[in-house]
Amino acid sequence: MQRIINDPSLVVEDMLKGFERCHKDIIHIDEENPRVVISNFAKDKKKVGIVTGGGSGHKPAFIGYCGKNMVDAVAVGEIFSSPTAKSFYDCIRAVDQGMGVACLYGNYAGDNMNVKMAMELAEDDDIEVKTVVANDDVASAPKTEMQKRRGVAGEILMWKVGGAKANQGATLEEVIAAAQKAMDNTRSVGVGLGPCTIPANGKPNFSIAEGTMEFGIGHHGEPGIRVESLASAKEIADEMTSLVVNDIPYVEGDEVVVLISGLGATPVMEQYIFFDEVAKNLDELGIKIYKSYVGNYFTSLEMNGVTLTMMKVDEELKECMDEEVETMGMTQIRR
Amino acid sequence: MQRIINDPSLVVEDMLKGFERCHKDIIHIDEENPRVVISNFAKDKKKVGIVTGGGSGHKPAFIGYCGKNMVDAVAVGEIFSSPTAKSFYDCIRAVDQGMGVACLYGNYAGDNMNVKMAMELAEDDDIEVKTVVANDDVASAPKTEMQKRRGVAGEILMWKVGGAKANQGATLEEVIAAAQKAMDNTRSVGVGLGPCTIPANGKPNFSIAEGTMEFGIGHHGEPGIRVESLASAKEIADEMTSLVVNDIPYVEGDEVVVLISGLGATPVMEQYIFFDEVAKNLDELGIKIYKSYVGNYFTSLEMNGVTLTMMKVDEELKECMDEEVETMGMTQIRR
Amino acid sequence: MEYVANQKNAKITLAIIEAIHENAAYLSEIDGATGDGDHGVNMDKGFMLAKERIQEDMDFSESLKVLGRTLVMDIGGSMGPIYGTMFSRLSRSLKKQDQITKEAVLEALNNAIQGLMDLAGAKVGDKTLLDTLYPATESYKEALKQEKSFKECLKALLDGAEAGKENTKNLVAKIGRAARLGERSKGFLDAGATSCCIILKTMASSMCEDIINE
Amino acid sequence: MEYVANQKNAKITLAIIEAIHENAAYLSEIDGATGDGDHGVNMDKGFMLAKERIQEDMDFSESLKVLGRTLVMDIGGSMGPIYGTMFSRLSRSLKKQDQITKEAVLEALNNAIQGLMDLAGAKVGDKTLLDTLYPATESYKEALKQEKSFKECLKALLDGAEAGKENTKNLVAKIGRAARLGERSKGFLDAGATSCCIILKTMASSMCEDIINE
Ligand SMILES: Nc1ncnc2c1ncn2[C@@H]1O[C@H](COP(=O)(O)OP(=O)(O)O)[C@@H](O)[C@H]1O
Ligand SMILES: Nc1ncnc2c1ncn2[C@@H]1O[C@H](COP(=O)(O)OP(=O)(O)O)[C@@H](O)[C@H]1O
Ligand SMILES: [Mg+2]
Ligand SMILES: [Mg+2]
Ligand SMILES: [Mg+2]
Ligand SMILES: [Mg+2]
Repeated sequence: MQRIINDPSLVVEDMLKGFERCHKDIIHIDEENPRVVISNFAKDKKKVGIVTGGGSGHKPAFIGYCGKNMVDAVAVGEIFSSPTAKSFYDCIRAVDQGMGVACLYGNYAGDNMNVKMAMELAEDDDIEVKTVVANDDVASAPKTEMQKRRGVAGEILMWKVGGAKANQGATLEEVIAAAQKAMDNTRSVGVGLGPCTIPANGKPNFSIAEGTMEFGIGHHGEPGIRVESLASAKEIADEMTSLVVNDIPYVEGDEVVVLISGLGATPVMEQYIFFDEVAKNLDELGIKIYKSYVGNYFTSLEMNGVTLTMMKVDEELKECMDEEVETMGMTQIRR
Repeated sequence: MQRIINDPSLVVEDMLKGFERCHKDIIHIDEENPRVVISNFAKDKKKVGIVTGGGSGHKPAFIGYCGKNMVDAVAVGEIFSSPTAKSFYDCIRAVDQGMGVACLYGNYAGDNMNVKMAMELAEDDDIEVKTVVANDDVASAPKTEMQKRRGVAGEILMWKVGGAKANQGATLEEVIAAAQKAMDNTRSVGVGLGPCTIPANGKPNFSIAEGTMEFGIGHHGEPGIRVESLASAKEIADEMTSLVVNDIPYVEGDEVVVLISGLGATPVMEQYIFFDEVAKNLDELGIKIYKSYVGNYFTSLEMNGVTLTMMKVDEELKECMDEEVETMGMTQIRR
Repeated sequence: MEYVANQKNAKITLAIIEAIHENAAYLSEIDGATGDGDHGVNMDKGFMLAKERIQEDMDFSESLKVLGRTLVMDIGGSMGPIYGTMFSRLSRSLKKQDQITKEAVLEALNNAIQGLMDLAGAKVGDKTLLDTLYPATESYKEALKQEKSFKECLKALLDGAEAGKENTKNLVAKIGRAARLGERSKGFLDAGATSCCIILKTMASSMCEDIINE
Repeated sequence: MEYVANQKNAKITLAIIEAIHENAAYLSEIDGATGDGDHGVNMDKGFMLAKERIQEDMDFSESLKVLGRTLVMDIGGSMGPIYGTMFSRLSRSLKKQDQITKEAVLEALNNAIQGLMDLAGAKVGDKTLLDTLYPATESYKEALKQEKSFKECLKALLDGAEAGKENTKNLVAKIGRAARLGERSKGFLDAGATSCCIILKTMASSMCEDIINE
């Protein structure tokens, strides 16, 4: 295991120290709970609080989206493991200003359970918490079982929309409605070309044979739809685009935000090659790209592969996507 | 070779298409020379033009720093191979507005030759071109042979300073002086834990045995100072910090900008762990961190490893570092 | 009437904690075969943290509550809420009684099963700790129905747990990390089922030694 | 007087281009042993591009200029400016003459060497194409000093190039990608030295066939 770490069982602790030091102008760590990252902008004005959380190892997600006009507090778990109920609860308490809290997180067993328990605790404090559960990963379950689908990189768009809406002064209901609308219009799929290793574990989480790729892989290495021969960027893009496009489906005349994320070890160069092929497909389908993001936005340690995410946008979602934002993972200047 | 590409000999062409599509609000590709990327902001006002260029495979470098208040035009080479003299020349012509052009590039044989030839061509057009040649890589030659040292991630700080200065309306002499000052105060060193593969080539460029690391490696895999046993993040940080700090040297009371860059396959999580160790060392030395950057700022395809860069800053350099900037690789909102 | 005293009887819980601690490496090893090899580490972390918060003179039900709450609040992952809920449910059922009867134990076990199913969405046969807890409880229930002694009922719990755990070798993982392996998860024990077996067996043995017959 | 006509004699340059094209795979193979295996591809790309721009009835010196300029302007890397400069310098020396004498060739070779050393910073012995060009020129110069015929001088150039190239096997790379290997670069031919050898040998043979004796 060729890694730059200290004690493999303390990677999250050690990472958080460096993260706070580097981004102290954007975020800080809660004084009492070292697994709670809070935006310095969280209480700049009275608004609905935005909370998320999840396992570590997905940098910039989740803490990298904590900051101005996006997520206000993040519960930090171990590598690929849900944060504690207490951390979610502490996040909720930290950002509630009486307008309630939107907890926007991904559909994983652990997160579902821990958020549920955190909400029960918050209820005792009379804090109103509502959730949107990201389930954008088309490959993780058939459309008839949407409630089983996992959340992947589409979560970023959900946070962007929810955060912008909250910043606009919306009520909790409105924030939840917008974030839910974002999610309902978002679909993703991933492809894996190489595994990753949890440091405390020391050996690859799974294996992908040279010359093959796993189509539909999850971002902890959850099984995909099928293992295929490694194809060209064009072929991979064709397959992924058509799976994503046909699920909602997106149709001619639609406008979409496209987000390509590398999973860790895939050079950004390849992501642009891949993006160009996706864009060509969308051109042919008459689907217009409103905005696009290409880069390591939601990774899985050093996994080799990419995810493709699309969100169909209307005026409300466009307005939210255009909002200025300042976080480690995404900084955007309003034009 | 587990890669998401089409024709391996066309990766640069294919990447550029995706890059331009994704960032069309920031940059465009020259109509006549497809290897010239130009900032949409280059001629927003009359100013000194900033040009750079280099081999591909270092994303975000070099084109990722083309945009508002940073680099105005970038000459794009093949993977790890210098751009043509013509591309440098076309960049120079594209951004000259009569105030001259600062060509800020890295010290590599090919780049030196191609820039030299481009300057001769520009001379015929009566365009004044001056250069700063980045040589921040401490490990690449002893201090007595500074002119042999390579440019690595420190180039980013040179561009940031040069770009900010030009935006402030400085003359070519002033821009060059500031960029040179940035470079004179900047030192870097890299460590490699795993190799990378040039797609057209198909096999790793070099090898690093499991359990070892190459201290002082260059970002194309140029030989380092020594091969060592893979150490902890703390030990690696100690060794790298002391090499960098002692070279100028930086001393107690100095303020520095710190830039950590992953080389491609090193998870950002590890970079924060590494950064925290560097910061602890600086705390002990009484060297203050003015600003810090951690992430994949200057990569080498999917190489595993990190670079550490420091720049000592005075008021002028601080002012330049604080300037708003909008590029694919670095977007900063002015506070 | 046969019963186990609730008051000042935290030693049962402490025995469970000790058993998990001793078997931590073994549990990780089992998880290593089909998962990421950290189940022992995860469990040990939570149980050792709870140990510090439990005094021997606490009520048994109170000590279970502290263990459950620690797991829920401080452990995270899936194991935190799952085992946390299991122990919290056991605690809630038992705290009403000063004298814990064999009937009360069944009620507590059923409550725990219900809690797990509500929370985790795991079903019997998915190759999880439920595949220990459920057959163990069934076996206990059967013994109780046959009006066996408290001791014999606890023995039935222990046997049922062991049989359930061993049977996970025949199951295909439907949930959690091991689900990645699909059919290839067959032939291996489930880590959670193994830790659950250790917990139930330790609890059963420890209670056996404590049965009062008045 | 012996000479080679400059006018309408681009066929020498075209022969060089052809030789590089034919040997592209071989050159990449050599580069693969100590570098990144693309030397043949790099060279071929530039030379084939130049081929399109050269007409057979061009002057020899003009065709060299077009080749040199194409390499400089359109190829990049190190090879673009280096071979670009070499051919440009050869061209500049030769364009003065209608009749290229053996003395003029020496002057042109010396000019090329000077251009390369000024530009690239490579020294003799660094294991580069200079380690072909330099000994080849020395060998030519020696033959000329001994007042050998033009043909014999060109034969000396050819032999010197071959010997120089072969000798790169004994050198340690000091520059370029192969420098990474240090001592381990010994035992291998240098790719640039090999391509330079092909170029010089082809030029020599082609000129030999063209010598006019008046
Ligand atoms: N959703 C779930 N519901 C019930 N039990 C589960 C669930 N997911 C996993 N498990 C149990 O958790 C065990 C693994 O626990 P552990 O290794 O601590 O967590 P992780 O899988 O996150 O590394 C599995 O053996 C299985 O028994
Ligand atoms: N700085 C230099 N000066 C002169 N020749 C060089 C220099 N660097 C490399 N070479 C020559 O270039 C050859 C390799 O060329 P090529 O493979 O085309 O380029 P690259 O090394 O960029 O892949 C080497 O064999 C050597 O002869
Ligand atoms: Mg785990
Ligand atoms: Mg596990
Ligand atoms: Mg090359
Ligand atoms: Mg080469």
